[in-house]
Amino acid sequence: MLWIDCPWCGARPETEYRYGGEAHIARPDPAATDDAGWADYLFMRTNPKGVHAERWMHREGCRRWFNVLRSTVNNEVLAVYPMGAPRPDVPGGEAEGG
Amino acid sequence: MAEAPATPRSPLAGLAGALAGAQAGGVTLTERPARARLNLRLDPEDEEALAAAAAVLGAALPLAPNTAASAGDRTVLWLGPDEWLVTGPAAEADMLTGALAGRHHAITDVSAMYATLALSGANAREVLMKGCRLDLHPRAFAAGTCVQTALARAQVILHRSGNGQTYEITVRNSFSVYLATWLLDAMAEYRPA
Amino acid sequence: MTKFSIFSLARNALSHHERWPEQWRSPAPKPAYEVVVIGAGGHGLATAYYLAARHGITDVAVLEKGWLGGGNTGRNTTVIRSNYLWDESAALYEHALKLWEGLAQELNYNLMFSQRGVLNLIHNVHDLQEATRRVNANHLNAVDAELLTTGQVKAFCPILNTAPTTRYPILGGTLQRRGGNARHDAVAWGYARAADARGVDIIQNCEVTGIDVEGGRVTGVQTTQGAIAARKVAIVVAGHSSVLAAMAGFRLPIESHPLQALVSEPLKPVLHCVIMSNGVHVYVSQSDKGELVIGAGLDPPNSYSQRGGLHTIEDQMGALVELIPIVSRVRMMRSWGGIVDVCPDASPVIGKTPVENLYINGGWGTGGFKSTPGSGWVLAHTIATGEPHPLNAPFALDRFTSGRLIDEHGAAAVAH
Amino acid sequence: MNCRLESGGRIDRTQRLRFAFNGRRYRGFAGDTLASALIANGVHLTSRSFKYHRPRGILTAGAEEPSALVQLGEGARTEPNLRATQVELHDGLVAAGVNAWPSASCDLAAWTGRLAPLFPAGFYYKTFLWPASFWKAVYEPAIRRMAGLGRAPEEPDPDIYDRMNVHCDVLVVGGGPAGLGAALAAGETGARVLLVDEQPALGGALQGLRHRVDGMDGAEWAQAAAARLAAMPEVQVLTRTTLFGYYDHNTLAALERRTDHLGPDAPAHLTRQRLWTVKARRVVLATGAHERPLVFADNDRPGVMLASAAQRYVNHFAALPGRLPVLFTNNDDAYEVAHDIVAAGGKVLAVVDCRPEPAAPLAATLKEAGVALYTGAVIAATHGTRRVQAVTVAALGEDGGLGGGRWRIGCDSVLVSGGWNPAVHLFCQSAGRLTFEEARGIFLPGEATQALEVAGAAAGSFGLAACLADGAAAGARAAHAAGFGDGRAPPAPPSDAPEPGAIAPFWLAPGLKPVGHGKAKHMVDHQDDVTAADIRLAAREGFRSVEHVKRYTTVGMGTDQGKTANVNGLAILADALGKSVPEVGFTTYRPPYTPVTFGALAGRDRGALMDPVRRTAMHEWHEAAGAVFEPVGQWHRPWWYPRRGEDKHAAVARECRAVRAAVGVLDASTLGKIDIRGPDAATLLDRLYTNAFSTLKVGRVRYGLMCGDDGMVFDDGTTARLAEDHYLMTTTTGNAAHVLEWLEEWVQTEWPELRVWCTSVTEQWATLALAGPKARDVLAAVAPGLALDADSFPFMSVREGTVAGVGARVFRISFTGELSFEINVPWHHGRHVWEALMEAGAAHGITPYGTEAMHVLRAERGFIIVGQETDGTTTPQDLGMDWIVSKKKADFLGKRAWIREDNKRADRKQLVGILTDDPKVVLAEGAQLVDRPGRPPVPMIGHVTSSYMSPAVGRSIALALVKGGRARLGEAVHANQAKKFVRCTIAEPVFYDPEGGKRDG
Ligand SMILES: Cc1cc2nc3c(=O)[nH]c(=O)nc-3n(C[C@H](O)[C@H](O)[C@H](O)COP(=O)(O)OP(=O)(O)OC[C@H]3O[C@@H](n4cnc5c(N)ncnc54)[C@H](O)[C@@H]3O)c2cc1C
Ligand SMILES: NC(=O)c1ccc[n+]([C@@H]2O[C@H](COP(=O)([O-])OP(=O)(O)OC[C@H]3O[C@@H](n4cnc5c(N)ncnc54)[C@H](O)[C@@H]3O)[C@@H](O)[C@H]2O)c1
Ligand SMILES: Cc1cc2nc3c(=O)[nH]c(=O)nc-3n(C[C@H](O)[C@H](O)[C@H](O)COP(=O)(O)O)c2cc1C
Ligand SMILES: [Zn+2]
Repeated sequence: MLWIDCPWCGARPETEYRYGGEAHIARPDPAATDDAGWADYLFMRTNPKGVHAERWMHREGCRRWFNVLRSTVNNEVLAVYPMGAPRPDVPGGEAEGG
Repeated sequence: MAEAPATPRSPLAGLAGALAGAQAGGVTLTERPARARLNLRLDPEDEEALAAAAAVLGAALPLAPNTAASAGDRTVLWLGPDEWLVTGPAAEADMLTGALAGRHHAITDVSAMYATLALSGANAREVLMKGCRLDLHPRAFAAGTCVQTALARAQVILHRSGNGQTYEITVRNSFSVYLATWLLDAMAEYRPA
Repeated sequence: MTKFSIFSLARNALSHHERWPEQWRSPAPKPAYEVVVIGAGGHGLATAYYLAARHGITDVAVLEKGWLGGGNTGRNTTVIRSNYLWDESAALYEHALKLWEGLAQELNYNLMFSQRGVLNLIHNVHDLQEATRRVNANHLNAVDAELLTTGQVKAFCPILNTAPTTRYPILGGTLQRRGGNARHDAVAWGYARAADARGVDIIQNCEVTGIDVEGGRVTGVQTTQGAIAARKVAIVVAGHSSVLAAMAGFRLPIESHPLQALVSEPLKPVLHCVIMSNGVHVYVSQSDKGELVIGAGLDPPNSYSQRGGLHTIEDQMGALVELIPIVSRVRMMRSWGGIVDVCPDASPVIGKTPVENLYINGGWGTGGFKSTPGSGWVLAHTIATGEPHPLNAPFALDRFTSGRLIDEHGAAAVAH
Repeated sequence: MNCRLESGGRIDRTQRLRFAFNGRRYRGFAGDTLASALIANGVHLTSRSFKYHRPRGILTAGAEEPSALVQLGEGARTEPNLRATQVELHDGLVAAGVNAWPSASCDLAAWTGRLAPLFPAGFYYKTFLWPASFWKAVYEPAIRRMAGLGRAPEEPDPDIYDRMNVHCDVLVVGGGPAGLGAALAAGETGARVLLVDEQPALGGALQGLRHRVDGMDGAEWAQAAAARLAAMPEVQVLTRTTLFGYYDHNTLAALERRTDHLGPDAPAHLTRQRLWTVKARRVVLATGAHERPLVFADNDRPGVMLASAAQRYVNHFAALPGRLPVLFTNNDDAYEVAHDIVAAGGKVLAVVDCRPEPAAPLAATLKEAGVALYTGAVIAATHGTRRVQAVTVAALGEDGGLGGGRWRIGCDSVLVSGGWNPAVHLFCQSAGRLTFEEARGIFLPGEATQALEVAGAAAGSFGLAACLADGAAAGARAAHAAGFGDGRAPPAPPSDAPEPGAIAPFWLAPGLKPVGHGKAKHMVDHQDDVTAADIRLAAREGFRSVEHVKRYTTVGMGTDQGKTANVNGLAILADALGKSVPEVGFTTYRPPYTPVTFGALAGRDRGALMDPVRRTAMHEWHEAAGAVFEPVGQWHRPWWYPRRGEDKHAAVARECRAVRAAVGVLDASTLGKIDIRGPDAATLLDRLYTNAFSTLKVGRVRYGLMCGDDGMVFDDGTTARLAEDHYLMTTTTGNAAHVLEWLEEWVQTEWPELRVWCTSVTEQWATLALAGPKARDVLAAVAPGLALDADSFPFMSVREGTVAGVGARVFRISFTGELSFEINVPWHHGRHVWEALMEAGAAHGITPYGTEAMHVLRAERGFIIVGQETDGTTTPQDLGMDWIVSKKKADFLGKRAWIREDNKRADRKQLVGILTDDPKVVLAEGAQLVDRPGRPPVPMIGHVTSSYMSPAVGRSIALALVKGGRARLGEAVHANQAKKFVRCTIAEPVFYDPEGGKRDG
């Protein structure tokens, strides 16, 4: 069971959240995006083995979305930061592949 | 032509008998009567809106997460950074709407959306621990704490109210029979044979 | 390859089993191969085997970062069936199922392939509509399938609780009698032995750390045992697909998740088929050794940790004891996790990549064990001829660009 | 044979208990385990091993027991595979050894053992291949008959289980000297401490030892410590509780056995077992160490037992494991066992020590007491069948083989000690890394990756004084790290135990014949019958990874997970491969530490509580009216309301006719309702729906389709504009939560600039759909204040008013094609308004109708149901709903995807109607459509999504998705269902009132 700090409500168990997948995937301008670009946005994911920037939503609580940096190797949470904020630099944040 | 009934029908009406039998032993369970309720949304940075709301409610909106404020028979529960649940006298909606006119806000009447159960007694915390993953120890969950969380398989608002002897569990109507049944089941071991 | 049989067992018993040869060699890598297959799971090994056995390409190395068969092949719940919804999937999985039916003899390795029947339970009207649709499609695709009533379900598997009073009553089921289980480890070992016998080098403890690409064409790989040149390279690494793709400079429509499974203590046989319920999220069978082998849905967050949370197991056991109340006092003996590579349409990716001569086979998610022979077969064809086999052509990467997805969520649902 | 000592031990001799084992009656005392009681009765043969059905006895005294497995109890409460060493005795207990028929002493399947030469590790992969057809018919059934150990019950479990979630500052696992020290030290700081131990009493190894702590008997000291802990308000102690899983983020899980030890006296209101999930700031693992057996020829006969287990049986249970034991060891500490036996009045025939010159301080004392000492020697053979009767002791030669001497010693038990394995299971589960210590041949906890400490024997401190000190230090450190105390360890109590003595790791004793030759078995895994020869065979066959060897031989894969077998096994493997032990490494440790009951994992989520049943405000009315309920997600919705003698078909037909002819009422409360407010509400809706909502006038309602950005339809519903900045959206029942999340996700993550709030009001409003030509009359009767004529209240508009005295919102929308009002009233009044409508409509024959009739009615009009006409691969265009796709809006979710290649295909599946040639035939939903019947494979062109007998049309109707279907109206196709073909014609998907004239009444 992962325990993740909701920026508002504090530490809550994984079961209270909805996992929202990779963070920082902006929706491209549809008019200026070709099919490959659209496929990229819809489906292609970095899926790194290492630090992953991802989104979570506190579904059972305050219902806020926020971002998390988490190691997909050992599930350690390295940072929690608001939607829209840039990905923080954390030590050991190198991902294998990606 | 049909008149409106004097009292609203509780979604737990069918469990009245079972609840009546849950008034003794290490833990008791009671349904709270329905009250008027509002879901209030406003921007927590909007000082004027906060002040206007506080003026109507007689209490400042709690800004600290997981807390509640009360004034008289009115309570305001923090639900999110821009969301509160106000329980109090009816007709408040109009006053609030008036006070907040011109400010970005939303007031939604949710008076009929929930049932509230009160769990008290020496073993109340233990009963909750069977279904709630949060730390309910008084050091972490002082009197006055109010959280939205999961209890068993229902989403609830859990408020350690008053002097801390009672946990008020507010649950959406459709889940209320399930949750009350679950609680009665979890309480069984503390009830007199 | 020494032939395995009761006679060879008896003969070797006389020499105290001290003369058995290695089932496969542990060679040092050569500097170059015609084909390098990355990943010695069932799929990679089957690919190498069919390259050698069907296409005469024996200058093949299978590179494995750990021990062969130690990925998902060694940790899956071994459900085999072919009753998929869409034509493309049914064709691929049915091809695999046909291969399973003769595989033990072909490999001279007892894979304990057991066609005991796979029963998918129906719990609501929506399930029933889906099931009917799938069963009828299976018939027309010449895949065996039956739609059972609740009574027929009970007769086929008496330990199921079919009472109408349960929280999610069983309204019926679909049955594929040709479906079943196989002994997962044996599949890897059988393919490894047969591929090795045909000259394939299986190199364990050899992690690929880089993929060499020149002018858009693959030229070899970097490994923990040094550089290895290759004319063609195939990525067959299941949960690690994205990591390898990144080495070659592209991304995939794949995310890696923990998928857990568990076994009970060994019991005298009580369950004689495979039970799957997408409605309440659990599936179970009993191994030939006696453990109940139980699986469920995946843990949502991406992870390569090969572990998940107990809450997932708690939910799945709640569902299981509802379905089969007599196992309530049975005990969980071991639980574990794998890393499954999930595609958005719950169908795999098999074919070419943006890099020339670099092929990929991945994205099988929670259900690729059953396809092991078929998947190896079509990938070997693709590598040998440079063009996809008709069976895997629809599973190309470009379907994500064109939009022609093969959405098997209904058929794949929970897992397996 | 009575092997109970006259005095001593900690059993309660005042309470005699009767029990039955393998069909015979015995007596024991309160405080006994089943194993200790059997030993006291001289019973060693308990059960049979897995593969060769060899006789098996009691090897250990604890959780690590591999072989004394029993089927406990009978009937619905029987339980398979329990370790006799952990079963607490209660009066009337009944048990039998597993895997034996008819009995453990005379087991018919023992022939498998005689054929053992044919059954080496992995033999089944090499045979049963020919003839192929025999596998299914003969071989597999035969193999399956041999499978398994115990039996599952045949009846449902009468007991109940539950779950408890607890948080603490310091979790201490293990209540031995180290764990007690840790809990006391941490508890004194005021930290919240949880101490768990799997045994009935605290004290751990102290219970088996005679050492004194703080001037008291060790076990007494442990009781005193327990009393001190009990007095600390923030300390909780759970005995009979096994910490079985160490998961991520310091989340752990434990199983408490609450009533098992009470037997039939267990109070019915208590749950049998409880699953604890613990979230701990810091963890102290003080799980002790397991003694490891020595591997020698036929070391698995009943009567062979771990030395420390024997010591515990003597000291704690006052039961002698044998009258004539021989001790076999590679270390000094085991001499203490012989000493304790002698001190208790027992006898020890000999000590066999594989080391040339043991320096055990007790050696001399033992010699004086008449114990023969064989040094530089091993046990080379054991003799006897159902119990050891003799051993052959042989001198070790220079080369590691046998040297000159041979001594046959008649004996009835063999006590073995091969050193100690720290219990690192939980540490490894936590993802900590192990290191290997050559000198003692042990794996030790190395670097931790979670917030934990390891103390005592688990950390390799085998001396009592060190354990006490270690524990206190770890407890203080852990508390400090959690924010309590200064981190300094309180002084540890003094003890009289000697420092641990010397040990020489020793992995495999040579036998009289080379390992694997002859009949003798060097057993490594006592449960699964894995021998040293098997491990060597695996290595020889190319299985070099320890993980391969595990899977090929099944070493460590039994119910004990190799607690006594694994380290010996991998050392033997290392030797076979010419590698060092750490080079070979160990297999992955996984939860659970010991097996966990399924029922306990399921907890309270059983039966009706397995998942909530969601109920509407009118649920009880529906129940009283005899409704049959349809499960839709978690909701239970009235499906139809059968009257006496009616079947489903008749009831649904009647309900449909009532709506078409007069008036019906449906409980539609389960539809999702979302209140959307703010100046940008219109913008948000324009982006989410395929059509425009900014152009919707206040007071009006519009139907919308919602697509993902992949262009596929995922929800639909009507949305009303209640004010300029206020909309009320409805969603499908199943998607209500999902759609709210969808809105919130876009607002919070992609378009945070939008000023809009979305609030679920699904359960604020009960929704009653009143439909039929008489709907207006009925509503008028209860809502006199509302102007209901078509001009004042046009189709697709909303009004506020009073219905049956209750403030309501009324929507004029129609899912049936009839004149229809959807009345929203506060949930609390839903039942009242429903009854008022029933009363007001009685004159018109108002009929409650369920979801099935609703489905028929909407299908007659060709209205889709998302999830039925769509399957995640369907676009609005496929549904023939291009009319609802805005051509003006620059962008909205889904739009971009439709210009992809696949969406231009002419053969996309499109929604059409299907009419069977025979109007009485109702197709199955899910029937497949083909152009021409034939023998499979037959290409499919589509499938039936909805299909009903339509009372209004007077025939069967169906909707289907058909490749290029819109262009094929009127063409013949064939539906395949249950392997038959039914001829049909493709038609328009609207079967009734195509002009829509009826919606105004
Ligand atoms: C718990 C669980 C239950 C499942 N149940 C079923 C089921 O019932 N039925 C079913 O059909 N499917 C099931 N599956 C899915 C199935 O196991 C997989 O789809 C299938 O085994 C994949 O086989 P593979 O050969 O592609 O992958 P794997 O067996 O995972 O092999 C990939 C190999 O690649 C290696 N590798 C990775 N990176 C590198 C590198 N850089 N260099 C070298 N080697 C590398 C890995 O070590 C691994 O050995 C289940 C999966 C899990 C986890
Ligand atoms: N060479 C030797 O003679 C030798 C070797 C090892 C240990 N010892 C002695 O053993 C004692 C070791 O003390 P200690 O405190 O480290 O260990 P311990 O063995 O005394 O206590 C460990 C306790 O933890 C319990 N436990 C283990 N795993 C558990 C789990 N997963 N869940 C719940 N409970 C669990 C055990 O049942 C036991 O009660 C000392 O007295 C030491 O001298 C002696
Ligand atoms: C079908 C199947 C049956 C298994 N049966 C057993 C078993 O009887 N005993 C056991 O200890 N493990 C069993 N396992 C689990 C393995 O021990 C192991 O946990 C799994 O292969 C994953 O590897 P890992 O735990 O080493 O990561 C089984 C695994 C599978 C896939
Ligand atoms: Zn929150």
